[in-house]
Amino acid sequence: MAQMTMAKALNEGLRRAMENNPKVLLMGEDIGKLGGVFRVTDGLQKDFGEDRVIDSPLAESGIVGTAVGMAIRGYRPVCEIQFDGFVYPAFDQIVSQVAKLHSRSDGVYTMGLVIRLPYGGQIGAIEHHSESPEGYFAHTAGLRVVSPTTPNDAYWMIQQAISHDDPIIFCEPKCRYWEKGDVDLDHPPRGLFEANVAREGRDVTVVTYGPSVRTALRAADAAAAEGRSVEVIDARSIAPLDFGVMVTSVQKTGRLVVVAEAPANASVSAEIAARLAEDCFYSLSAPPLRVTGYHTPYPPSRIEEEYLPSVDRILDAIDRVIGFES
Amino acid sequence: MAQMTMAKALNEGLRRAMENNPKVLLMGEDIGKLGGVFRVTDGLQKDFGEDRVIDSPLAESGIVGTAVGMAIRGYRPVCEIQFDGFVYPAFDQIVSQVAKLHSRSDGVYTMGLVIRLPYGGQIGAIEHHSESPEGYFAHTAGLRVVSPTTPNDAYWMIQQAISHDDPIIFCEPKCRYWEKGDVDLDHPPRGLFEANVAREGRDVTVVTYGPSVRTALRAADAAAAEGRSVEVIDARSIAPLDFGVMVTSVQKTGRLVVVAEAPANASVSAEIAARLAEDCFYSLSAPPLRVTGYHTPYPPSRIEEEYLPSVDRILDAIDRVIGFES
Amino acid sequence: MAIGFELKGESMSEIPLVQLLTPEGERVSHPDYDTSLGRDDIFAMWRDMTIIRRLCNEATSLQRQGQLALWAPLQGQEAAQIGAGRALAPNDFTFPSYREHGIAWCRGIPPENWLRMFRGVHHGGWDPQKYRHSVPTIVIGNQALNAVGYAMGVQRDGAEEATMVFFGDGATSEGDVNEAFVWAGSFDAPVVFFVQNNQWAISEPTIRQTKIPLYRRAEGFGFPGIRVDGNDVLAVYEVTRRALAHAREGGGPTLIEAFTYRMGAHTTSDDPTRYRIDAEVEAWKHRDPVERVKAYLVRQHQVPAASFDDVTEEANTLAAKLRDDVLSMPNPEPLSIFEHAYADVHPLIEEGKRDMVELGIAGGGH
Amino acid sequence: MAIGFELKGESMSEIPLVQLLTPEGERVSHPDYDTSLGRDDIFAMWRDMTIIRRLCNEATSLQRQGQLALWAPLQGQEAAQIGAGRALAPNDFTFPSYREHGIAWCRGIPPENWLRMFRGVHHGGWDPQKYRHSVPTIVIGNQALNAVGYAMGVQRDGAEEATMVFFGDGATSEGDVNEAFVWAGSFDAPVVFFVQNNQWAISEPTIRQTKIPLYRRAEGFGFPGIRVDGNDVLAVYEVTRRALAHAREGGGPTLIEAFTYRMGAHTTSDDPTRYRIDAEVEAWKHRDPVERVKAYLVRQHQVPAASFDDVTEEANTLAAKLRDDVLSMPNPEPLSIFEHAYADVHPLIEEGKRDMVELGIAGGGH
Ligand SMILES: Cc1ncc(C[n+]2csc(CCOP(=O)(O)OP(=O)(O)O)c2C)c(N)n1
Ligand SMILES: Cc1ncc(C[n+]2csc(CCOP(=O)(O)OP(=O)(O)O)c2C)c(N)n1
Ligand SMILES: [Mg+2]
Ligand SMILES: [Mg+2]
Repeated sequence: MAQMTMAKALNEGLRRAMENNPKVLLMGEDIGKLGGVFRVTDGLQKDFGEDRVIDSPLAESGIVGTAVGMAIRGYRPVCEIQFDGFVYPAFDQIVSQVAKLHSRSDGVYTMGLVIRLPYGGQIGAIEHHSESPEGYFAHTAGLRVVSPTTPNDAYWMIQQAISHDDPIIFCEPKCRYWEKGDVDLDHPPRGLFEANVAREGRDVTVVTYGPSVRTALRAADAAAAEGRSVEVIDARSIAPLDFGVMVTSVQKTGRLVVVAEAPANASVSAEIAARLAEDCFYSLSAPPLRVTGYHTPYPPSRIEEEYLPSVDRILDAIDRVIGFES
Repeated sequence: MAQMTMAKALNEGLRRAMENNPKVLLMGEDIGKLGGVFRVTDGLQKDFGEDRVIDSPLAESGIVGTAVGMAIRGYRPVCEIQFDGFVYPAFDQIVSQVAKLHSRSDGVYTMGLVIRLPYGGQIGAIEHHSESPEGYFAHTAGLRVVSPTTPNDAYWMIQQAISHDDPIIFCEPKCRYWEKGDVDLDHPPRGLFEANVAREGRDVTVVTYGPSVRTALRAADAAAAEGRSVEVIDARSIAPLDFGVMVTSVQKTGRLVVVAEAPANASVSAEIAARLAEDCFYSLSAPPLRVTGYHTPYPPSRIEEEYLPSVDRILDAIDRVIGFES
Repeated sequence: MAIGFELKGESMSEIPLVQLLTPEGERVSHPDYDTSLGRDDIFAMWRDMTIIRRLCNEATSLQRQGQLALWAPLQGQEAAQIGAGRALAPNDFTFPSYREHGIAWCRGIPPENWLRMFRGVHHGGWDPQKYRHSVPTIVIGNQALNAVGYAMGVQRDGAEEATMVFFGDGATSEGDVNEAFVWAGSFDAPVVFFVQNNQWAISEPTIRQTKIPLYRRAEGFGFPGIRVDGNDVLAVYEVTRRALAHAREGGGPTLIEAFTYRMGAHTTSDDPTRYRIDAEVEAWKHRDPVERVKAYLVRQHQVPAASFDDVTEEANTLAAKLRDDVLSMPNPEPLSIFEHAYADVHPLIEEGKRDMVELGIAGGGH
Repeated sequence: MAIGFELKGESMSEIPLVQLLTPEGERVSHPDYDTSLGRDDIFAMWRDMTIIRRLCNEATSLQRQGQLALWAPLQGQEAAQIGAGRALAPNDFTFPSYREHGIAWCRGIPPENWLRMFRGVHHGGWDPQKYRHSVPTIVIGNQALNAVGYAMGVQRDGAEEATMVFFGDGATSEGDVNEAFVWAGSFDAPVVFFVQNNQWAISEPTIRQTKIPLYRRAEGFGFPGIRVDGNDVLAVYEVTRRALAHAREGGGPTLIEAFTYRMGAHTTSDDPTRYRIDAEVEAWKHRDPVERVKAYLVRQHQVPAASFDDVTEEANTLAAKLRDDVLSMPNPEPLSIFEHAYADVHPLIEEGKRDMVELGIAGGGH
């Protein structure tokens, strides 16, 4: 067991992956000497050299597009996109090549690349630095999307993602980079695509992931003070979703609140609600509710708190699913 | 009333919009002399000149990115993206500029541009020519997404979209370009963002849009032969969705099947199911089901029929929502 | 050589273009390039060009007969593709777009494999690692970055291999292609960019993409560009060979502009009469890439008519076989939709398969 | 002039660079460019530079004190921005990235408006049509295409206006910037691309983006590029003025590379000691853009010390006002989140507003 921040846990996880497999390469803007703007790659270029930790020119399609070629050549590139809002220039390569080349080549090409994406809000940043693009990738067949929320998950999930043969969008909740936690350096907590019951409860199931998990846990604390027992599920894998864990929970509680920072429309939270409405139709005693960012561009940071799912908004939804009658 | 194909109706709608407003410009690949690969812009360059019907260099970010600048200058650009699968190079401009500049400029910039997107399958095409990217845009706050399914809708909706002040992704179900229908040249059938009950029914509500509307109507015919009365709703506006019409229908039928070509995960069909599960919770006597393309890259055309929502698959879902008991 | 194609401010005749064989089949000298190829080599290239032209025609007629969904003919570009394809070393890796049937031929890929995509039974069609020729890329320009990444992998392996990527004049406007130039320049990647400037991107003339010759694009990214007569197989071969060797030896990237012409339609769906005049096509007929080699072989090397006839015969046989192969090409199994969507198990894939089986769709063709 | 920055195969001294005023403040002649500016004009530019430097410092300290979320300093780039900004005609339209405080100053935008984005109260900060200066663009390179589109609109209006777009050396690697070059070349758009090559894109030196001088990128797209000493306000002014006039007169685009240096951190979040050495920064101090003008004004025009002092005073006053403005800047109303998301009514916006009001969030600040 070691205590470290999530940023450091990712750093250690990357280091271990690079030690274990010489084909693992890192690519991205400012990941070398600077160690990335969040220092997640700190020291790695020094130790593994410029050929394995590649400071790229400033173009995201270039980063992902060349990573695809390296994957074809047998490498395992891990791309860093500096912030969520800068992944869109790479969208075409991700959707048209990364997601489809394994299939187009009849399985000959292994697109085992990882695209690391610091995402989500709550850090008081300027525009384009707080977005939640995971829904775009979850919707894209051929991709997988995961998001750790603790240092331990971060340490293990990055390694699991790198050794996985499918392309993975690795969404890092940047608001949690600096939070410390225990990391078990010997045993992974669970499989990469398994959800985690972050807190057990009886009355309501809150399903969430990434930056909202902390908020949901705080809301569960507050609800407990009012005598309400809230189960919080950290999806961990955003695509595919681990519905087994969620169905079990909703069958128990009969009530569902889905929480995410991304706007609700045609989103991952919509998927969770729709699927559980289908799979738990007779277990649900209230409509599944969603608490998400509003359907607007991410606002200036001085009002991001009002935009994001807050403890209050989650508690309100919990009240509503519990109080639902008519 | 005039009889014409949807392609021709779009052509006439564009012509009328250009006649009514000298600020309307068309931009895209091969839209001039060739008239577009679907001939939707046929003859327009000849009549309106090269300054208003602009054959662009071959780059989609360029098309949309320059259209943004033209909109800032006060023009009303209508961009043609040649096929659905080629919109992704423009994704960044669409998400980061088109969707956000009205807001970023405090409403000073009018982003009244239209991006025409022939989309969907059923035409036996090679890869990237049959995709359904509408979900990406529906998820993006700041955009609107519409899709006509008849020549009359096409004729009117393209004009309504061009005169609307928000950016609109105009999804044209290319499998229906060559189908003829009546066009009322004097009166629009309804508002741009209003759903249409394409067929009335009592037992089940099928909500769909774009290329699947025809399939759903065929399924409704087949179901009628078996004594089942299926209401088919053509959403027309994919974002925002006109839930009023849908809720009324589901309250009547108590059963919902959502049909779309796009894979279900984190999609527009997920949104429809999730929202109606919430808004019609006590009206629903069966779980909302979705019939969509599978969660794979769009397959080679020789097996696209097996991939897409077919009459059989829709009938199966109708059977299931009607037969639902346990 | 004057090609009669006017670029803003400079006529073609002023633009340096490597040519070793005139349209009339005269061997001409060039200050920087000579050819080491003998009669047999040149005859072999004529054979290649003759065969791919014949196969391409067969594909066009298969499309007309409803056996293919689409076909993208290469007529006019045989010398560009055979010259480039024959310059490759076996270990070099190539990234095509969708029209590089001649490269596929040089890489040894069975012709019926090229047609699988156009018949709609597959998005790829061959084993890209086995033939060292990547699957087709339809999204214009994407493969340029993939190729540079591959070349950077080669660099890291310390291997003496070159990577070559093919795209069209239209593609040079895409951001991806220009980013590929940035990367190649920045990392001295062992890659050769081979642009077939066939004068058209569907209906748009090259001048819509650039007002100056395309090969000059490279200068601004810090590596050499060169224009070669794309209808001269000898020149294309020599220019490409040198660029590939340069790449293998660590000299970095080169952009080769093969100045050629798309004699046919963009694809079988296209109607070129809407945007170009017959006279232009006629003018280019006089620069036919296959005829000039034949003229040269006859005049210079006294190759007898029978040798040519044998190849024509061979080409017909191959075309007949191609037709048979296409006609007997089975539709994919419906369940194959799920096969390689992911490398590892995925719940939505399992669900889709179950759905298909339960619905009774899976199991039969259609 | 030797700047001691080695590019592959060519040292800076061999690269043509327009300079009219040496780092020591000596007026030097240039075969193509002269200056018509007199003492008052030049003094006015020194004043501009002094003020924006002072305001920029104030912003940095406001950030340190927690009053701004972030700040992107322009230190070192004053001449590039004032030279360019003062060359503009009132009707020209400009597209900035996020560091063009000097251009905003020249366009008459109140300094507190520049800081709204950095305080986190707005994503824009001013009326872009009123000041003819677009809102900031953070996604690197996007605005280049927007500017070209705007310029094409100007063309269609038959107006004699130029469009100028600003971006950094790093931005030149993005596909969008290169597509903007394609469009500008293809349509002869009346646009001036102004790249401030400040040697760094956060931690990456320019050589990671290109091994040859950036201004040469333009050649390959068919329009002129020129490198100017970006720390020489006279040279920047003249070069920009000519390029803008060229654009207005229908001459098409120009790429101006202002060769300069980012003296400070990339932003207040950055730690440049991780990637660059002090000696480099020291070397550039000797080429300070503000000092050389002062030296020139003193030596050549005998401007008295009091005149300089007056401006320093004025700058301090403006800085104090900026501080006051920032400190009294209110947080936006929560409901403003919904205000301009769409131009027309949208059900999800109405729903969001209702939600916020019901939850009791709307109405108060926080
Ligand atoms: C990103 C993208 N946009 C548009 C298309 C549609 N399209 C297919 S081929 C083509 C023209 C390509 O021209 P060029 O690059 O010159 O190649 P050529 O077909 O002449 O060989 C276009 C526009 C596409 N396939 N991909
Ligand atoms: C598309 C995109 N990718 C990454 C970033 C993060 N980023 C912000 S500034 C910057 C460096 C820009 O360098 P340059 O273009 O030279 O401009 P400078 O900051 O030096 O003025 C980066 C990588 C971004 N804003 N947008
Ligand atoms: Mg071409
Ligand atoms: Mg810079």
